[in-house]
Amino acid sequence: MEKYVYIALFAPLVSSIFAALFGMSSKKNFVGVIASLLLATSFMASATLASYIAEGGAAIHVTMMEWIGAGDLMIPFGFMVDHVSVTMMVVVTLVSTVVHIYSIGYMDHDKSFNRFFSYLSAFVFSMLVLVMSDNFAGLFIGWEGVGVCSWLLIGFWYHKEDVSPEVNPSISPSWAANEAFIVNRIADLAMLVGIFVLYWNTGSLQYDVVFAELPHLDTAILTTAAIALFIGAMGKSAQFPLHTWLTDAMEGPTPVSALIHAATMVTAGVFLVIRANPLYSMDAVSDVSYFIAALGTFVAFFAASMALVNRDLKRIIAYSTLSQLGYMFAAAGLGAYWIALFHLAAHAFFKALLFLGAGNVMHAMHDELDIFKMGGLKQSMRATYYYMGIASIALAGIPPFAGFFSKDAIIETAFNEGTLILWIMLVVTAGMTAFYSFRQVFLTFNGDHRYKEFGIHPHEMYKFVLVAMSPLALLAMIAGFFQGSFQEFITKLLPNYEMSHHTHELVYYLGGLVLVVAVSGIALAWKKYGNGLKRDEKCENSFIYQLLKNQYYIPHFYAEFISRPYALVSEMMWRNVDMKIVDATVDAIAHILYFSGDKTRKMQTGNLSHYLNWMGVGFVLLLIVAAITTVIG
Amino acid sequence: MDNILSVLVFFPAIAGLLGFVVDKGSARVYGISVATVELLLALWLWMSFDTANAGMQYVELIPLVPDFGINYYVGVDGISLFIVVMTALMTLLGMIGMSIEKEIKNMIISLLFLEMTMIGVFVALDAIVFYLFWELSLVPMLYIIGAWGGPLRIYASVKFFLYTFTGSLIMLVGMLFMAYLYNSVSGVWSFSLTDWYALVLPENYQIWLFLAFFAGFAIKVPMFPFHTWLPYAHGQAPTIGSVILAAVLLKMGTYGFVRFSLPLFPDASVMMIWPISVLAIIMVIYTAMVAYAQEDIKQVIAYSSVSHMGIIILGTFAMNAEGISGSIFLMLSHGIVSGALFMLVGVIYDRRHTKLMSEFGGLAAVMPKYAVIFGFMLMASVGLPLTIGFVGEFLVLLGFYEISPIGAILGGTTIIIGAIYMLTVYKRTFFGPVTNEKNKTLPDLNGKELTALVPLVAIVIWLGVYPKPVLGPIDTSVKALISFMHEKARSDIAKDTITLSKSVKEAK
Amino acid sequence: MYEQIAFYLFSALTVGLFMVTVLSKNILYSMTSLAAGMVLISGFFFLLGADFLGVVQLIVYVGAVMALYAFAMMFFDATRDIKEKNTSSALVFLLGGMAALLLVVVFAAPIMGENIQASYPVIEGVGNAESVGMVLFTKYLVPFEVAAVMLLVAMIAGIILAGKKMDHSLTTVDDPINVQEETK
Amino acid sequence: MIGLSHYLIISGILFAIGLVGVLRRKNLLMLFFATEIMLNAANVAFAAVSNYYHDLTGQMFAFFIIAVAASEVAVGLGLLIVLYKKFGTLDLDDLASMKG
Repeated sequence: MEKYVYIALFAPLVSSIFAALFGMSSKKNFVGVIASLLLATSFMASATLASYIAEGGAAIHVTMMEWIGAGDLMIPFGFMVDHVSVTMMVVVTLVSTVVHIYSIGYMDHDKSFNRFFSYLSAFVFSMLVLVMSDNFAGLFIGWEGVGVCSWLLIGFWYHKEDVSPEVNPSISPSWAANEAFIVNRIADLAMLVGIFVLYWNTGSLQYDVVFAELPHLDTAILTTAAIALFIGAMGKSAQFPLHTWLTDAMEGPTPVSALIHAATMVTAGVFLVIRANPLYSMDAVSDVSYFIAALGTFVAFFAASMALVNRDLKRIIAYSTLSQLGYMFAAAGLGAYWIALFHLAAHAFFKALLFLGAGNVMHAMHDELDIFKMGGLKQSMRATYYYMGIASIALAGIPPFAGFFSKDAIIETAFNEGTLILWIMLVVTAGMTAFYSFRQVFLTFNGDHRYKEFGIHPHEMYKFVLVAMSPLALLAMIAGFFQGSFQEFITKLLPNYEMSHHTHELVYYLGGLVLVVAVSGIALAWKKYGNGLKRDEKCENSFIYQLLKNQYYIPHFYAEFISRPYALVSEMMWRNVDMKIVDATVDAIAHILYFSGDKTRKMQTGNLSHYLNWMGVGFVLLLIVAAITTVIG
Repeated sequence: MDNILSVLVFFPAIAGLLGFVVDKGSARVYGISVATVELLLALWLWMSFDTANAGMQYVELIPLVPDFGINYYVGVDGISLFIVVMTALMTLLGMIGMSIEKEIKNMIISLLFLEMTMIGVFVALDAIVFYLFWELSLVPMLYIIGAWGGPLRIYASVKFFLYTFTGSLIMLVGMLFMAYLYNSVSGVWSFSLTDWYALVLPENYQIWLFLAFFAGFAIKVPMFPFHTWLPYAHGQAPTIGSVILAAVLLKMGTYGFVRFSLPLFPDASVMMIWPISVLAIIMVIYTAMVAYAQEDIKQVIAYSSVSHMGIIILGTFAMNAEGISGSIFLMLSHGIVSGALFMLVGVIYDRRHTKLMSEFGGLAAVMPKYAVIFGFMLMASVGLPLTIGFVGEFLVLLGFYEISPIGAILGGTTIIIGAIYMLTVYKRTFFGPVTNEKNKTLPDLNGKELTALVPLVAIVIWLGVYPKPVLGPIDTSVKALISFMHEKARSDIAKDTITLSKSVKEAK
Repeated sequence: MYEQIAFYLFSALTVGLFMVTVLSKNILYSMTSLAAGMVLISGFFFLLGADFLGVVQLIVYVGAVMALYAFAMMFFDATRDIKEKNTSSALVFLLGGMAALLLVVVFAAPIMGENIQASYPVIEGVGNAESVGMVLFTKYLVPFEVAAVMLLVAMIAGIILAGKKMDHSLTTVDDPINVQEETK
Repeated sequence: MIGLSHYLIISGILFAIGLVGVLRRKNLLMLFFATEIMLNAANVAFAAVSNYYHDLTGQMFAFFIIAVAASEVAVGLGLLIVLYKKFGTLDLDDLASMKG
């Protein structure tokens, strides 16, 4: 089985290097094809491993070689395939294979076609390292690796100019890329701290050693580690207050948004919490776990609220991603790790599908993203319409599609734990989710053909692209039915989470309630937008609408109170402190010497008599010293 | 080849002397061949180095002034071995990538002499020999900055010389006092480091001597607030000067801390952890912010050097094997990465004769190879895992966490603010549309530049993925150093801080 | 009693004579008083039991050195009064006075090393000239020889500088080679 | 009773007189005279110390000082003659040529 581990892991790397060889030459179709084939190979290997594990095979550990060894620290390149990582592997490789094939079509006209595949495959490799590593350092390699690939891919169209935030909230792809990288780095620091805490208290970074040591540790240490690791997770999973980069990351090509900023990378935070479940499920850190759940719920609601009014197709989906990540954290924080993982997988499928659909729309609309300028696209783009419809139904949580099962389980969990406030918020958010998903679908595909005034002639995507998307659509529809078997599979490793008897009795009422809320959300969306866009000036000018539209003024706040002061302080540090204080002090010392020399130069009159006079002065001074010492001594 | 070290030290100097008779046109080829031979010798040294042995190897001892115990005494251990190899490597690559045409012969000769002094510093085991090479290294660098530099070159070179010279004079006083103390205890004069190591000093003497050595090392490193000579020196130096300065000369300071301050004054080092780490943290954060404010790409990299040197200092004073090994590894990685970055800046300077970021923009489209290599070095500079920059930074912060979690977090902000200024430079230089007409026709890297840069990229990745061949010997020597310091420390607090092996604390 | 009278007499006279030397405008007066002062200084030496030194003082200083000065003066216009701009004499006398005062303070202070060991003690019962000779030609032989060489060098230097081509100044000629040829 | 201090003090006073001469006079010849006075003052001190500590070293020093003084006069006067021939004066105010 080990060879499958290596195949699954290194096929994307080979793909990346292969594509990189052609990185600077013009578009070559075979690069995309070979990359996709290699990714498919990786998926096959992952699937093989998954079936092996599902059949009861033992978790596979491989250690390639030593990486860092210093002092007592020993970090190997070790990989582990167990129930959790194999699930992630399958999800990641599946979605990325689809995205690779999709990109052959989507990036068709881009002159940096080969480069794109190189980055994309490198991302998949990093992501696999992240999920397969058997130690925290390896996780961190993947963690940073996906960060860099994300930076490269968000900034893929680096040649675009910076514009003011009023024109484009992301300013420019390169700006958004830097923002994403830097914000992630803030969280990464916390993650490093978490790693340090664990190392100095357990003596290792291997998961098994660390987790075995946990029960012997202080509450304070556990809490520190849990908080630090969670802050790390917050950055990657774009949780409040480190969330702004995710929507700006939509500047990247749409396949990137589908793969990185919906299906895989942003779920790394959730994965980390699930991976570290022995830590987070301890009683000592129950407060931290509850905080995770509360923050997740808040983000779910908060992001959904911003999605309600946004006009940008991709940003709406990005907010919904954020919101769904909140759901996952809520589940993980409440201890329902397997439900979080299940929602992660299901979400990956339908959200990737949604993004790829959005990519088709963008392709058709010549990169226009404003849904107010679309409408009635279903005639020209029937397949895409169906795909996005399926994905939206799944997202809204309408049975029997995947989202219903996974999301409903989370909401039930919140009820089961007796955290009523969280439960209410999650239910309300479910309604909002349904509303904004269908608002977007209706505005895009139904109603009047608003795009005509911009002279756009939409056309459907290539056939092979649409075919490639079908597995995702299928999974978005049916994944929910595997809930039971998935639970059985995954709880061999993760702690099981069962609803209490009381909840079990109420399950139909609870599910029904959520369903009613979701359906009414859809109905509201239909009523408002089903027959084309009717703009409501009064509503759009209201404070709430403006607040949501401006993302609660948080990017503005960051720009004004963090970025600008940082730049100003840096400037001041340089011009005033470094030049005028530190360096000036050094120069002042030199100047004192110089000036004293310059002044005393006048003593050199050339007249021996004057020199003798000075000598006399010196002689007397020395005598004074001598006299003082003799008298005192 | 028992006297390989003497060959390593004096071969470049002798070759440099012979260089005076070499024809001007072939001076460059001559220099490159000498540097290649030197590198091969250094690699041979590495290959035949006994990695399991933590002590000094290839020791040579020739009495110079026997009455005062001054000997020509050299040797290498795991700590100095790789710095020697890196010195040879960077000199060679710097020469290959060099674009200077003016007075090329003199430049080559200066570089070869500089190489002698640099290698001499790292292999010297006698304080006087160390001091000699230490000071001699200033002279060729003074010439390089003063003769081939920018418009302010005289000011910059004089400042560089006088500033570092002042510090090293104080260090010399410390050395003489140390020898005096040794004489008063043992009755014989000796400047040999290995003799000094055996001398256990009272703590008040340790503090004063530590401060005297600190003056020399801190200015060389350069530590905040003694750093202001560096931006001038880098700003005015020709590319090759900056490369050598950043890659090797700065390392002499941090190497001095490891070779002298820690083992000679373990108690004082432990006592000084706080003041020094505060300075180092200020240095990390402050200079990173200053770097962000710069308009000149080279100045950004110069300030970033200072910031990274702060991390190295933190690691040195972490007093555990992880931290010190990390800091030595970081010395190597910083040497490679900052050297490469300075070479890269030199590339566009050669083409446009300006280093201002505002003059550039969108270079990624015009010079893709250049952008890729710059990108690699940028990522190594911000400490991305699987590049050379991460290993050292990670170990240093990990090690320092044991001394002070808060300090490690503050020092760790380097991964954030380092990313901020580096990415800003990259964005402003390489991204966006090509706005300046003059940039539209810039040629991409030529063969000469690629020859110099590609090996560095390879090393950056190789040592990032598999640092063991380097980290292993370093770690062996560092562990020996730590246990030596632990034995030697007098006070309990120092013994407690200098930890042999206690990664696993008692389970509470 | 004798000694006291002699000491105070010599002191008063030397101080007076040297004052004349220093303050006089006429070189001739200066030199004469200097020579007289030197003689009295040798008186101090005799008082202090350093007979040999006193004799040397008389021979070398009063005899040789003063004769040399006398000869040298013949080159200069010695009979005329010297015109000097003696500015800031207040400073000069302040410095001189302070120096004297401080020297007195320093010397009047109790000498620290009361238990100084004499390295070449005066041998009782042996004459001063004999003991000086013994020390000079044993312990100080090398310095003595060096001093002799020094005197020789000084003599040659004096001859070269002042003698021979008295009508050519060696420092003003542009071409020393021609001067050499001329001297041949 | 005349003690060591008496001699030292008179030597100090004589030295100061010599110093005044050195500081005050501008004529080089006078400077030479003043220097001789200072040398003699030192000799007196040496002889006195030698006498009071019963140690011949002081006399030796005085002896060598006399030797040095003799050489100095020989060379110095030669230089003075050269100088006088060149500039026609021995006044320091007229000889200042090394103004910095």
